[in-house]
Amino acid sequence: MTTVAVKPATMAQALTRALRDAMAADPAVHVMGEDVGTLGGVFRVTDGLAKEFGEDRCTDTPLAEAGILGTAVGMAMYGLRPVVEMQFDAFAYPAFEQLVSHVARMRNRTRGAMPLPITVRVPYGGGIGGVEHHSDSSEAYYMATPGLHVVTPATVADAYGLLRAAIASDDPVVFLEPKRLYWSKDAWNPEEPQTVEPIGRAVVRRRGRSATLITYGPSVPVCLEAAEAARAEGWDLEVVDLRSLVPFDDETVTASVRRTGRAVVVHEAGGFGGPGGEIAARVTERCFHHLEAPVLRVAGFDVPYPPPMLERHHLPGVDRILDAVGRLQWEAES
Amino acid sequence: MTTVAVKPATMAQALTRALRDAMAADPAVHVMGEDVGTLGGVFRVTDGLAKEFGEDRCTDTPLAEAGILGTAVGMAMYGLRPVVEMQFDAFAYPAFEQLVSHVARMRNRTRGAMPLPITVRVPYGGGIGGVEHHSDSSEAYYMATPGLHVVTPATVADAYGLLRAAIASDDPVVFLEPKRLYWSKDAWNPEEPQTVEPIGRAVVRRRGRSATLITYGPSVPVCLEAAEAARAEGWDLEVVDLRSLVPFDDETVTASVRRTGRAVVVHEAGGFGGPGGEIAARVTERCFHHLEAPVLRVAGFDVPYPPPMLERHHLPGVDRILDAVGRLQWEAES
Amino acid sequence: MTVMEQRGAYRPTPPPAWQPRTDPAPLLPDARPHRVLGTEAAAGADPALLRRLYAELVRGRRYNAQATALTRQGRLAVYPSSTGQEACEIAAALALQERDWLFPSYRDTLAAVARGVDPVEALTLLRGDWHTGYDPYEHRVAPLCTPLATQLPHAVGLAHAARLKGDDVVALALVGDGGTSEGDFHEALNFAAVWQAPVVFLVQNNGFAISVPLDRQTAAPSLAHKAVGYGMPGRLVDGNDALAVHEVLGEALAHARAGGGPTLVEAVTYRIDAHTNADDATRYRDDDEVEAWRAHDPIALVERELTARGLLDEDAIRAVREDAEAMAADLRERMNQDPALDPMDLFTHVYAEPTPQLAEQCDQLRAELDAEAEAEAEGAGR
Amino acid sequence: MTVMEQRGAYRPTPPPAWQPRTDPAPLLPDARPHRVLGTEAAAGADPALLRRLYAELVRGRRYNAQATALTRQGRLAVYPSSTGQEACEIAAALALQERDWLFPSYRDTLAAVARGVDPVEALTLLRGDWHTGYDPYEHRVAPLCTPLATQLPHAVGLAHAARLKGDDVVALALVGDGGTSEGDFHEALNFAAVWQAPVVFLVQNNGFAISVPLDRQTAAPSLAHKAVGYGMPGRLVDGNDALAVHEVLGEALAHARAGGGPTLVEAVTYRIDAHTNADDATRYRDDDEVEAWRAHDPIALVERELTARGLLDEDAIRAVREDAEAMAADLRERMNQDPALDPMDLFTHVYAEPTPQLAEQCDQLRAELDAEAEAEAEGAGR
Ligand SMILES: Cc1ncc(C[n+]2csc(CCOP(=O)(O)OP(=O)(O)O)c2C)c(N)n1
Ligand SMILES: Cc1ncc(C[n+]2csc(CCOP(=O)(O)OP(=O)(O)O)c2C)c(N)n1
Ligand SMILES: [Mg+2]
Ligand SMILES: [Mg+2]
Repeated sequence: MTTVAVKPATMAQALTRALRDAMAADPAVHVMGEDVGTLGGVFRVTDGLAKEFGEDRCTDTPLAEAGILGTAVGMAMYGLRPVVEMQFDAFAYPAFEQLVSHVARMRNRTRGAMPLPITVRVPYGGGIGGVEHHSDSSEAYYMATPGLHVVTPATVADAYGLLRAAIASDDPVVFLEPKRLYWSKDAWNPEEPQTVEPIGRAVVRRRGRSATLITYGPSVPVCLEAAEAARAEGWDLEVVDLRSLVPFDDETVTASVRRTGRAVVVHEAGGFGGPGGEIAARVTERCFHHLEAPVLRVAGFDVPYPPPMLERHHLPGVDRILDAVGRLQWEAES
Repeated sequence: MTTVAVKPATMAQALTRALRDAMAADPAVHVMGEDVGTLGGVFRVTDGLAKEFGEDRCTDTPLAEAGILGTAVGMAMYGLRPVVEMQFDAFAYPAFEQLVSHVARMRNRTRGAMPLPITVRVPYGGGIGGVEHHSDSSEAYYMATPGLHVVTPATVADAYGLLRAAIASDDPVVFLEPKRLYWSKDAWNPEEPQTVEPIGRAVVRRRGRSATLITYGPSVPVCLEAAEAARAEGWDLEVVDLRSLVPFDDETVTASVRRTGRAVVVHEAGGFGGPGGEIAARVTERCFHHLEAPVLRVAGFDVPYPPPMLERHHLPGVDRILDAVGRLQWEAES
Repeated sequence: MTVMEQRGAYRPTPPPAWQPRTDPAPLLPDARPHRVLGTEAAAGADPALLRRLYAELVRGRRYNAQATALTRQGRLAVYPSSTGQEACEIAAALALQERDWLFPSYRDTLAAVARGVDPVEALTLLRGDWHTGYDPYEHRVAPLCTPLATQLPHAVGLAHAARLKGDDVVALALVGDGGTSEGDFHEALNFAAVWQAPVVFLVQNNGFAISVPLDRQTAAPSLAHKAVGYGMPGRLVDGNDALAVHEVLGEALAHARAGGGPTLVEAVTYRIDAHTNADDATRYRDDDEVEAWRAHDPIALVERELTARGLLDEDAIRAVREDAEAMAADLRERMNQDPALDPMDLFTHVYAEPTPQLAEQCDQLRAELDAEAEAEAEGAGR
Repeated sequence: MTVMEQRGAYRPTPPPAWQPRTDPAPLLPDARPHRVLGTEAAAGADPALLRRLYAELVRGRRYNAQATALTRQGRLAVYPSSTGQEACEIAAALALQERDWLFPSYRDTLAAVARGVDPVEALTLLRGDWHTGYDPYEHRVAPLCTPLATQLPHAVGLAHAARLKGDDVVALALVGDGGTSEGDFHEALNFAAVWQAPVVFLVQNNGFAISVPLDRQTAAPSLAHKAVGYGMPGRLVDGNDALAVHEVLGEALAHARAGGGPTLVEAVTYRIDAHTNADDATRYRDDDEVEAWRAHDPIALVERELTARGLLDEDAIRAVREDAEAMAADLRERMNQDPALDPMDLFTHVYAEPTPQLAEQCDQLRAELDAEAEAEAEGAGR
C-alpha cells in the first residue's frame, strides 16, 4: 500500500478540476456563460479555462440566459457538449422556457435522434449573505420537469465525480452547486485518477439505527451535525445524501427507512410544493408498514428567500432538525 | 320560493361573464394578452370585451409573454388590476422570471407597500388533442413559488365565482383553466346575482365512506365518474375538489381522510415532483394514525406530455383510479 | 487565432475620442422591398431555376390544400397553411446547400418538404402520432418549432458550432412577424452578430400573428430595420416574389458562408388562409385585403414571367399540375392509413436509459395494456 | 378615442404599393455622443442648474465612497459603486418632475437618493435587513432592481397605465449596457413603442458587464441604434457630461409627456470602481483605460465650466464639500447602528393575509424564538 499525499481542496477547486479534465478529455466540451472567460466566473469555478483552452472553448457570452441556453441547444445539436453556467439560481429563470420546452424534450421529441448532452451548472441556495435573487433553491422546478437529470454534490469528491458524470451524460443535467459549500474543504487528492460517480445513487453518509435523515446538497453537513448532536438525546441517526434528485435512488432510501422506521426529510427549499413532499410521499408509499411515525419535513419556510440578516431564521438548522426528530413519536418505543 | 330559469352554460361562458362583470364593477380591471381583443381569445373567453369596454380595457398585446406580464406588473404598480391571458400553458414559460422574481415577491419586497393584484389566466392540461406545448400541467411550478395563489375551477359555477375572487384579490393569482372543461356545461343561471367563491376552500363533491379521492380541475369529473364506477366494487368513495392549491385547505382534506382512513390523490400533472407529493405528504403528516394504507397517487407519467394519439394512455382515467383504490390494503378490513 | 478573437477588441474610449464601431448606413434595408419578377432584372434569371421554383410553388400550394382537407377528414389535428407564402417557403429551401441547416417554425412544413423531408413524416406533429416525424439529421432540418422564436438561438448555436469545427455550414432560421416580438428573437440575433455566426434569419411578415395585425406588433419602419441594432445588415424583400427571395437569401447565405456574419431578411407577404383550419379569419380582417393580396399571387408572378419569356406552355403547366396532383394523391392515401402506434413509446426516449421511476411506470402501463387486450380478447371470444 | 386607437391602423399592402410606416432617418442617433460641457453651448446653461448638478455630483461621489467603506466595515453586504457615472445618476434624478417615476437598477442608489429617497433607506437592500427600504410611492422610485432589465417592462406598464388614466406622468428606466442583451429589454422597448407609452430608457453604457466588455455584448454601431428597430428615436450622449445628459433626458421626457412616445438614450460612460467591492477589476482591464476615463471626470467637467464662468470660488467648493461630508457623516453614523430586525417579518408581507400554512410556520418560528429567549434568559440567570 502506498501513501498518497492528500491535500485539502475546496469544492470550487474540485469543480474547476472536473471542468478542466473534461475539456482535456473531450474537445466537444465547451464552457459558456456570463463572466466565465477572462474573469473565471464570479465564484472562480471556471478560472484558467479560457487561458488553457482558448476563448472558443470557454466563452464569455452576451448577458442573456435564454440566449445562452438556447445557443447551447444548437451547439449540442451539432455534436458539442456545452457546459452552461448560470451565474446565480434566480438568474436561470429567464432560460426556463428553453430548459423546459427544449432541453428537457428534444431527445423525446425526435425519438432519440437528437439527444442534448448539456450540463447546466446552477450555483444555488443560501447561507452566504446574498442579497435578493442570490439565494434561491429552485430544485423543485427542475424535479417537476421530465427529461432532466437533477444532481447536487455535498462533498468535494462528489463535486468532481458528479460533474464529470454530468458532462459525460448524453442527457441534459441540471447540476446544482451549493454555494455555501464552494469553500468547504475536504481531504481530496486532485493528482489521483479521479472517480466519476454514477448519477442516480444516494449514499449513506452516516450509519444509524434510530431514524433516517434524508437530505442533499447544502443540508448534508447540517444533518451530519444534527446527527452528532442527537447522540446526546440518545438518538442514533442515519444520514442519507441523495446526490441525485432525478433519477431518485428509491433503493437506498427505502432500505434505510425500513431499517430505522422513522424519517425526516431536510432541505433548504421551501416546504410547500418542494422536494420534500415528493420524497416523503414516495418513502411512505414504499415503507408504510415499517413506519412508526409519519415522515416529517424540515424545510425553508414558504416565503421568498429572506434578506441576509434574517436568513438564519429561515434555514433549517440543527435545532429545527432535532425538534422534528423529537416529534417522531418515540413514545411508541417505550 | 320563486322558480328561476336555469339554462346550461359552458365554463368558457361563465369565465367570460366573470371578466365582464369584473370589468363593469371596477374600471381598474384591464384584460390583456395575445389575441384577446378583436378575436376574443383562441378559446373565446374574452369574446366581446374589447367591443364593450374598448381596446384600452381589453388589449391585444405584442407577442411576448414576459413583456405582457412585465408590463402588467407596472400597470398594477399604478393601481390597475390587470388580468393577463397566457394563450396556452407552455407559453407561460417565457414569463417565468417575471412571475417568480417580481409578481410573487413585490408585496413582500416592499413590506406590503406595493401589492400586485394581477390575475394570470392559464388554460392548462390535456385531453383536447393538442399538439406539443398545448397540454402541459404546470401547476407544480406555481405551487412551489411563495407569494402566488394558485386556483383552478372544476365546475361552471366555480369558474365564475373563483375568477371573480381572483380578480378581486389583492394578491397575484395564477388562475388555471382546465382546457378540456371549457365546453363542459352545467345548469347555471347567469342572470342571478353571482356568488364570489372564497379562495382557499376545498369542497366535497361527493360524500363517501370508503376512501377519499383528492383532486382538482380537469380530474374532478374523472374522479366523480370513478366514484360511480366504484360502487360496483362495493366502494363508496368521497371526492374532494381542492379548487385552490395555494392556499391549501388542510381542514377539509384532513377531515375527509380521517373519516375514510384511505386516500388517493389524482391529477394530470406528472407524478414525480408534482402536486400529489405535497398533498400526500401533508395528509400523511396530519392523518397518520387514521390511515389504513399509504396515500397513493394517480398522476400523469413522468414524461413530456404525449402527442394527441397517445394522450389517453397518459391521462389518469377511471380504471387507473380504481386500480389505485384497489391497492389501498382492503384486506385489513376483513 | 480563435474564432472569438477574430472579432477583434473594441475598448471604450471617453467621448471626445469616441468612435462608432461600424457605419450604420450599409446595415439599413432599402426603403422598398426588393423585387425581381415583373421588373427588368427578371430577364437575367436562369430558366431552370424559374421552372424549378414554379413547379415547387405549385406543389406547395397543392400540399397546403391537401393538408387542410385532411384536417376536415380528422386525419390531422390541426394545419397552419402557408398558402400565399409559398414563395418564401420554397425559396428558403432551394437557396440552401445540402450541408446547410434549416430551422423551421410550425408554419413551415412546406420548406421542410421542399428540402427533402418526406411529406407524410413532415406532418407527424400535426397528425399527432409523435412530436417530430423525421430524423433532423437526415435532411438537416430541425424539428418544426412551436414555441415562437425559440428555434432562433438553436440556429445560432448550431451555426456557431459548425464554424468552430471549421465546417462550411450555414443555418437558415424562419420566424413570423409576431415572433420578432419575443425576447428569444432579440437574444438570438445579438448572439449571432457578436459571434459573427453563419446564420440567416428570414422573417415572413404575413401581416398577422393569428388575429393581431402588424401595427399592434411593432412600430418599426420595417422589421428589417431591427438588424441595425444588432450590427448586422437588414434586407427587405417582396415575399411573394420567389426569385427575389431566392436572390436575397442566396446573397445573405453567401455572405455568412464567407465569414461575413448574419443577415436579417424581412419578406413582406400575406397569409391567404386563416391562421389554421381552426381559426376564423373573418373576425379580424376584410375580404378586400385578402383579394388585394391574391392579385399579387406568388405562383402567378412566376407563371407570368415564364410565359412571357416563352418558357412555359400549356403542356408544361399541365405536367406541373399533374405532378402536384400525384404528390397530393400519395399524401392523401398514406395519410388515410392509421399510423402505427406503440403506447410504450411514451417512455422510450425520455432519457438515454429510463430512470428506475420510468421503468416502474413502463411496467404499469404494459400491465394495463395487457389487461385491456385480455379483456378485449375475452369479449371477442364470448 | 381610446389611447390604443390613437395609434391608428396600418394594414399590410402588397409590395408594389408597400410603404414604410415611418421614416427611419429621424430615429437614428447622431454619430457622436452629444456634449455640452467644454463646448460653446455650455455658455447658455442656467447657473443654478450647473451649481445644483455640481453639488449633487460631489455628494454622489462621496456617497459612493462612504458606502464602499461601509462594506469594508461589514455594514453592507455588498455595494455596486457608480463612481464615474455620477453624471448619469444625478441628471436622471434631476430631469424628472416630482410626479414622474424612476425605475432604477441595482447600481442606481445615487439616482434614488438624488430623487429624495433617504440615504440609509436606499441601502437597505445592500445592508441586508430587507429587500427594499423605502416606500416606492413616497418618491415614486421603484425598488432597486437586481434581475437585469426586468424593471424595464414595469416602467412601460406604469407609464402606459398613467396615460390611460390621463395623468401627466412619465417613467424613466435605467439599465446597463449588459442589460440591453436581455430579452426583457427588447420586449419592453417594443411594448413602449407600440403603445406610445410615455417612458424614457436610459442605458448607462459603462463599457462592462462585470468583466465582459462591450464588444462581447453587442456588435451594434451604438446601443442607441437599437431604437430604430422599435420605431423610436435613439439618442447618444456623453454620459460624463451632466449637462448634456440632463438636456437629452429633458428633451426625451418632454417628448414623452407631449404624447410623442418613448426614446432610447445611450449615455457613454465608465465605471471607475470595480463591479462591486467584491470584484477584482484588474482581472479584466488595464489601469491605462481607467486613467483615460479619469481624465474625463464628470465632476471636473462641471467644475471647470463653473470656474471658467466665475460661478464657483474656493468658498463655494468648500461649502459643497462640507455638505457632502456632513451627508457622509450622517450616513456613517446611522449605518453604524444595527437595524431593528424582527424575524417574524418573514411572514408578514408574503400575502395580504397569511395562508393557513404560513400561519402555522409563523407559530413555529415564534415558539422557537421564545424558547431561544428563554434559554438565553436562563443562561443569563445562572
Ligand atoms: C411562445 C409562444 N407564445 C404563443 C404561441 C401561440 N401562437 C401560435 S402561432 C401564434 C402567432 C404567430 O404569429 P407569427 O409569428 O406572425 O407567425 P405566423 O402564424 O403568422 O406564421 C401564436 C401567438 C406560441 N406558439 N408560442
Ligand atoms: C438576469 C440577470 N442575470 C445575471 C445577473 C448577474 N449580474 C449582476 S450585474 C451583472 C452585469 C451587469 O452589467 P450592466 O448591465 O452593464 O450593468 P453595470 O453592472 O455595468 O451597471 C450581472 C451579469 C443579474 N443580476 N440578472
Ligand atoms: Mg405572422
Ligand atoms: Mg455595464
